[in-house]
Amino acid sequence: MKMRKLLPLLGFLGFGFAFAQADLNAANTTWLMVSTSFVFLMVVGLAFFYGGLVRRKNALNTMMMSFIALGIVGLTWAVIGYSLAYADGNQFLGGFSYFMLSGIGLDISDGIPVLLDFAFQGTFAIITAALLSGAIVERMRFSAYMIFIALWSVLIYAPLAKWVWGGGFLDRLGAIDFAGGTVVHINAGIAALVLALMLGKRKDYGKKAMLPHQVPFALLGAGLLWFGWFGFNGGSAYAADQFAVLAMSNSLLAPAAALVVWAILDIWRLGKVTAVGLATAVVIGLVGITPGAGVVSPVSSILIGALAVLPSYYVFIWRAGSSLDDSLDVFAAHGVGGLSGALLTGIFVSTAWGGPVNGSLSQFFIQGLAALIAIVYSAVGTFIIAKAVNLLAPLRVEDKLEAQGLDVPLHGEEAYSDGEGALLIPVKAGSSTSRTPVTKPLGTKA
Amino acid sequence: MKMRKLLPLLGFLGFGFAFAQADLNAANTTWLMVSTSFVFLMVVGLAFFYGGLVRRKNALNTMMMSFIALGIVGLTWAVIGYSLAYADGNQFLGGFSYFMLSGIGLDISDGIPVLLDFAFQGTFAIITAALLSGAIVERMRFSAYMIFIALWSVLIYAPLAKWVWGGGFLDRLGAIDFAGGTVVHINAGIAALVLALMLGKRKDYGKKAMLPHQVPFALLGAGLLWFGWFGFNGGSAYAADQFAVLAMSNSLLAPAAALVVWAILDIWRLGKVTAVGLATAVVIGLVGITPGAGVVSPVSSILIGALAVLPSYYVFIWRAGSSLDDSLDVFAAHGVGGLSGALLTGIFVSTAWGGPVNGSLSQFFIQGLAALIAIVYSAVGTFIIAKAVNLLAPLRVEDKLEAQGLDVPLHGEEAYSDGEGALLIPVKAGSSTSRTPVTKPLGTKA
Amino acid sequence: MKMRKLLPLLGFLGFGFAFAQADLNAANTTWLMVSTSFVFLMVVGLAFFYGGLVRRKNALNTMMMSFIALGIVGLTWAVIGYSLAYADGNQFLGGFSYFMLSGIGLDISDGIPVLLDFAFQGTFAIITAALLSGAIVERMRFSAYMIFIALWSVLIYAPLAKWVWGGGFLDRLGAIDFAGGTVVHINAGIAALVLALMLGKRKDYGKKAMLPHQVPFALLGAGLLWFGWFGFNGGSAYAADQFAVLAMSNSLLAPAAALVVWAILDIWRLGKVTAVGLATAVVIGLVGITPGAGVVSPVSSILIGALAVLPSYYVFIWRAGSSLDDSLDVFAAHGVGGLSGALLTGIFVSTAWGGPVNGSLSQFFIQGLAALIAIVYSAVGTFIIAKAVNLLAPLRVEDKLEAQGLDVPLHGEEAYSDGEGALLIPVKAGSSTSRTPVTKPLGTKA
Amino acid sequence: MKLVSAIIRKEKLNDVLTALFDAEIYGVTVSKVQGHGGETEQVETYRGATVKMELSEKVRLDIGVTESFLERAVQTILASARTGEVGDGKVFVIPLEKVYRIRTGEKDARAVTPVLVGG
Amino acid sequence: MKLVSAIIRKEKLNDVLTALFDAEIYGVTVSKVQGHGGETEQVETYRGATVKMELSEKVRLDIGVTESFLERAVQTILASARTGEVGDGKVFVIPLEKVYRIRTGEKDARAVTPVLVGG
Amino acid sequence: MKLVSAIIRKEKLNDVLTALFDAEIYGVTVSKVQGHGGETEQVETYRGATVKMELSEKVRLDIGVTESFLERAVQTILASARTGEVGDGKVFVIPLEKVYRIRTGEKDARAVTPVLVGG
Ligand SMILES: Nc1ncnc2c1ncn2[C@@H]1O[C@H](COP(=O)(O)OP(=O)(O)O)[C@@H](O)[C@H]1O
Ligand SMILES: Nc1ncnc2c1ncn2[C@@H]1O[C@H](COP(=O)(O)OP(=O)(O)O)[C@@H](O)[C@H]1O
Ligand SMILES: Nc1ncnc2c1ncn2[C@@H]1O[C@H](COP(=O)(O)OP(=O)(O)O)[C@@H](O)[C@H]1O
Repeated sequence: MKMRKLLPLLGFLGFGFAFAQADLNAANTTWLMVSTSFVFLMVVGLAFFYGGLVRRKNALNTMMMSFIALGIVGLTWAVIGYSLAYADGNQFLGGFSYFMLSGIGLDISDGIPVLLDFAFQGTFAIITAALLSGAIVERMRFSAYMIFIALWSVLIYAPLAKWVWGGGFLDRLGAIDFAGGTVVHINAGIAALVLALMLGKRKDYGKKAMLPHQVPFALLGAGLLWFGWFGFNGGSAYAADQFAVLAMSNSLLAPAAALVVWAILDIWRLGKVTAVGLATAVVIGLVGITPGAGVVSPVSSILIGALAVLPSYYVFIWRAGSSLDDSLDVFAAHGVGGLSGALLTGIFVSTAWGGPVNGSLSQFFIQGLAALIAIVYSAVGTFIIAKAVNLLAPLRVEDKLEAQGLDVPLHGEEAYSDGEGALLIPVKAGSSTSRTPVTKPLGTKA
Repeated sequence: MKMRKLLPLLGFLGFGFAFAQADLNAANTTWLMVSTSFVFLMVVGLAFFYGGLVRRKNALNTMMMSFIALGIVGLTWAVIGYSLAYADGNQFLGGFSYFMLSGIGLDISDGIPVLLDFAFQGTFAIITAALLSGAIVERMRFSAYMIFIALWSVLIYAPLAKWVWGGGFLDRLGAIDFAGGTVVHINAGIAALVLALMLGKRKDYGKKAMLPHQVPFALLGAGLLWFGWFGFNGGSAYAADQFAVLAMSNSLLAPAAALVVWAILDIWRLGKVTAVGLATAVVIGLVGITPGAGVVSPVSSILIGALAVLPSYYVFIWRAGSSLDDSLDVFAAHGVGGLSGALLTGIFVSTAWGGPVNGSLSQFFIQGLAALIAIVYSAVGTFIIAKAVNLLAPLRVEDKLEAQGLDVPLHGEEAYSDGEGALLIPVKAGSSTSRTPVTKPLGTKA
Repeated sequence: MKMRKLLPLLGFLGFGFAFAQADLNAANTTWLMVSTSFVFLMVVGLAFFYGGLVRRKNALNTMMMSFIALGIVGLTWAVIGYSLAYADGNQFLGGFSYFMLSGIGLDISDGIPVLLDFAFQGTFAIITAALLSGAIVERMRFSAYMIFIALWSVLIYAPLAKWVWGGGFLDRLGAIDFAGGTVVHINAGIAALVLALMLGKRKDYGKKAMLPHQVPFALLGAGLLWFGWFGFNGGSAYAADQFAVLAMSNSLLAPAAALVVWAILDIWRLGKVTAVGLATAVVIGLVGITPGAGVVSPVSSILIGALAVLPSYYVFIWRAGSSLDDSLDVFAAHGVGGLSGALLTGIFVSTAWGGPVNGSLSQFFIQGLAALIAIVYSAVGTFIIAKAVNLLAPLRVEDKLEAQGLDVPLHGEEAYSDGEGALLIPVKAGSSTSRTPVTKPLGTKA
Repeated sequence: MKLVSAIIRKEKLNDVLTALFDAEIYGVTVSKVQGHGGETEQVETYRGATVKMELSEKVRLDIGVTESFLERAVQTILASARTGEVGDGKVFVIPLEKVYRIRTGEKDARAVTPVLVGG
Repeated sequence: MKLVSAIIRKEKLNDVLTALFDAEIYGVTVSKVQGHGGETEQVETYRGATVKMELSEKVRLDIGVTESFLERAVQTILASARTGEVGDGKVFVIPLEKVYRIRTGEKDARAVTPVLVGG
Repeated sequence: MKLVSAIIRKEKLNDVLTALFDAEIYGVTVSKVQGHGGETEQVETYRGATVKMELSEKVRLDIGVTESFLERAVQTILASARTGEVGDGKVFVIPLEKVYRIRTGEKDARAVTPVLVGG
């Protein structure tokens, strides 16, 4: 790792410097590398947030839905997603010039290596896909999920990113989405809703209590999400400047306000503050501030955090009593929270805090219009993709597996294990193991 | 998130730049944003450190005490705490000019946005409040705790921050507290002691074994605390310079030494190294190096880490056999460790390593005097606030709830759940649920 | 923490600035401080990766092996390791001029404080030692382990670091090891193999099923390792430039490819994707890209991630059926993966992406030769050290303790505890407790 | 007095409990157990090692009943715990010599009649 | 020989064990169970869904005793496990046909007399 | 019919299960328990507090058998669970009045003969 320091010694003096264009801004680059890492960590956080809230028998399956998104969407983003979102093209879709990362070298744009833009944006694509898994846990077939997010990240996420951030038509409309309220949260929330409706509810839904098996994991997840969100919102300033600081600081205040408001609502309604509630409040506060993070004042961010909780809170309660099994409430948290945030941004955006305009009724409507377009596109697109995937691999597992829990039948593992009563089946070293190990009559010595 | 790049396109060209005063130091700003995020993560780490050490039936209650501090102290800091600590005022208290963040825009001071100073300092206020919860777990009423930390963060923490860091009289006295040994650790440790005495011991204390329910969580917490502490100490240099590096590197060495010394003491006393012991040693090493992190040599930091363990180690043993139920030993770790660190800083501080003076007996006494003042203020103030809160809401839960564990009665949740034998009570969709759900005679169909 | 801001006030105006040599690069320093913190966090991640994969009765022992490395190797690195690796000396060993950190002040070298180089490199030494613990879990005596890693980090790790990075003979040979494929991974993998062979297999190995007790911990560990690896590889550029970005972005892509390839192999072989498999794939992808992270193109990194999985995958399967109890497959993941990565780097390295040469057969052989030398040195050295340690303290615990699990007998603690049936033994306050508490006849009141 | 000890499927616990309550049997003690019978066992794989899970999760119910309630208890369980697939479990009937209610020291029949609270 | 099987409150386990040891009853097997009786059950809430916990945590003690120790064992448990509030639990006395000590193969009375180690 | 209820060492479970299967006894229910007998108990230490673990982890096997299988079941367990050190556990034989197979409602002997699947 000290190699670079020794380049001169090794005789290729000056080589490294040949690349170092004058315009690289090292501080901004550092901040964006950090932010990319932070957003990455949100995916791990999400795995625990979701994984802790499901039942023990589905814990691994749920966590793996986030982890596998790192692999699948990481690759689809490299192959084509980034190109569709950010390569030159028209107002509706980027071009193919970045296909397979071609044309992306070590060049700098606006002080930052383009490759870093690719990586930073890639983590957004990944987490958006992972977010929607919350709606379909405990019953979606893992293979169908893998195919679905591969397609969805290319066909739904990338175009929306183009429209809003890549100089597309929603951008030109004047819609403000600082860090992804529409592209990430409304989008994921709506897709989650559509998927939940298409898959139908879990067999036990509304009949049995399905309690979170490890609430501490949900708290860990919420903590890592909040931490990572400093990069999500702060990094979206694309510079280590006041706006990054504003976005970061607002990402501290909005969820703080959301926490307190949720606690008050909980006390008022139940007489007690719940832990799952607090974890949820954090997420809603962060979702709410996302679209306006770098363009509203700190006091506005407190208000946004506080106000965004209200509609979501009641959607949560309504949902739990309804027949809509959006299992981990992706719609209530990200869809509704994202919409609240988008609209409130239209009101609170301020030029004194770096916003392109001041809040106004017309901006409010522009925000709403952009959200609406995203909602329609996301809903219709998700529906079509899910229908298509269903032809390849049924979206839903058989009822028997659902009752048994997905970890053992789909992944051959248990999240927590004692090993008691598990017998080792010897595999001859070097031999290729058979796909379906023979089950021997009990009592027969292996 | 690419919006900022597109600002020119949108016709408000140059707008962003209008804000970017020449004096913003992007690298320092990056480092401080990172540090703020790191200190934030310490709160999550603390939730797990404490949560893992309590009994299973109180795991959520304990973790929530850290999480809710993010909300409550986050807000009190924005409303008035930061103003009392850092707005112009006299030697004893800041002014009200930053009340509700008024007057804080996007301006830069010393190369860093003031808002970032607010956020960074805010994370310190939050973790200090959360720290003291370790003394009163498993028996303090959650609502009383919430009110307590709101008041305490404003009335105790903010003035102390003013005195030591805000140009207050302890600062002028010449006391050195690089990153918060006195303001954070001694303060939290003493407040914890007072609260533990006021609340009294748990009913089972000294009678039953109360074992940590998840030691791995305590290790995770210690790991995250250590990680975050690089920002806590490193960020306190307020620049990405040699002193930040010194503080950070010392924060690696001191706990390393503490770990090894603790392991040796454990082997000598018990013949075995304990995991909870190692987690504790990490914290003490970090507490010990905090006041001197950026002003002592690396070798001194090793000595400080090693020496700070000794008094704390014996206070731990004494405490466990005493009738003082400072349940998670906040006093031994933070109070005693903080005092050791403050005094040792007086000895090891060196101008060759950026210190304002060289270590001396007189500096030792100045350190002691400042600590003493902090101790008295913290003790008396904590006592008065706790008495006052007790009038509003009794500090302690009823014995029956304590025996049952606080998670279910206070929060309506269990940390770990199988859902076996839990029956769902259907809630009519849309209806507002009653505060006290009716318990139906068993066997009656719902 | 605001002290530095106030220095002028306190009358030592300009003092701080005296240190700030003109050549400190604040952005690079920030990035390296962040990277150091990230690599630190990998150790915590490793504790959970390994800890989750062992049986419940050995969870703490396994985790402590990583934590104690932070203490022990942290100190050996400060005392002598860094000096042997990086102080002036000959081609084979550094000198003693940095012994006990002497001669290291606040000076800057290549824009970065030397102390930061010390800290960054220190985290590498720590994690390398911790990595090898995976081979000997559930049976190695903790005290022997502590002595072993102290010696090993000085006698094996430091010289290898010298050879490859410190201007030593492997460096001059032209071997490329951007971030530690040979020094860290091959080295740890081979040492693990030797130790596993020397200790022999666990009594239950090949007889009973030994299932991972907490797969979510393994996923958390893999997530933290991946996150930290951005600093491991990105920081190894020693600057916040395009090469850091390249290394970081490649560290996102290679494991993404590894994840997908592993999932495909799993589906093909077992019909199901496993969670432990995914966690393992992440590690292999990262190990594979490590030696070439900053010198190969993003597309090459995808290929490296994909290809590196193949040999490791089959070594895993072979190993599980063999009598080699490298319990957590350190050899398959780090040894084989590291070798694959080193060789593939020889093929894919490209001057267009900052590499010193372009990939060629001769570079391939240079890589292989360097790896071979490292393998021989690591193997022989590990063997000798382990033999020596064995004289002092037997490497292996007694069979009875192994059956019981190491947590209780070696550490006096359980990872998870209910406290049911645990009786408190009162310790007279202040008294020094006896080393071996007297076991009283049952039924006798204490 | 008899002790009815039933091994049932985990996922049937809710149904069985509801059925018992409907049959006015309120006192019951539940424990998590693992069973081995004629069920196909699961196969799991961990990085190359293949493992056969001989035991599958079950739940045991223990119900102390008077002779007059015995048949009702057994039949309720048999009916509500059945799925028809191998692995449904067993019901054991064990003689009881004495039953005490700890709270009052009451014996036998009086010891198993529950007192409803909050109803 | 009898098997005394007692369901008690979790928080009473410590007291009961101590009382048993004082009564010179050293051999005992403990298991975690969940009970349903006349206790008020808990209500929990998870994001809108309200849930009634029908079962509360209990502990079961199983003690194999000779006839001569039976009364002592039962009375000790009854005395030490009582709080007086609903939910204290039950004691069942089950006939035992045979008891073996695995270590030695000894039977019945000889099988349940503990051998003290380390005393 | 008898219920053979054996408390054994946790680490012996695998051996005992294998031995039972070899003896053609396939139906068995296993539960995790904690035992107190004559074993030396563990001492643990948490930051100054020293704690004596009175209970050590054991496993209980419950096997419903017909009279003709009783001796075989008991002897198999006695043989395979023995280590010879204090703490090996006990075997209790409890009379059973009735056994039902939930799936079919079959009784007694017919209820405990396992049906092999996938063999
Ligand atoms: N002889 C037995 N003694 C104790 N428990 C048994 C016995 N046979 C079966 N069981 C329990 O009943 C469960 C189901 O029994 P099994 O024979 O597989 O199904 P079925 O009764 O439907 O034929 C097993 O998992 C085990 O817990
Ligand atoms: N008939 C029964 N059979 C088995 N266990 C019972 C029975 N009745 C009660 N229990 C157990 O005893 C516990 C307390 O019993 P309960 O009737 O609620 O209290 P009390 O005995 O004080 O009236 C229950 O939680 C359950 O575990
Ligand atoms: N009288 C008893 N009743 C119920 N269980 C017992 C009894 N005595 C011992 N046990 C169980 O058997 C285990 C081992 O018994 P112990 O007496 O220590 O060993 P040994 O049988 O080898 O002398 C204990 O841990 C406990 O679980």
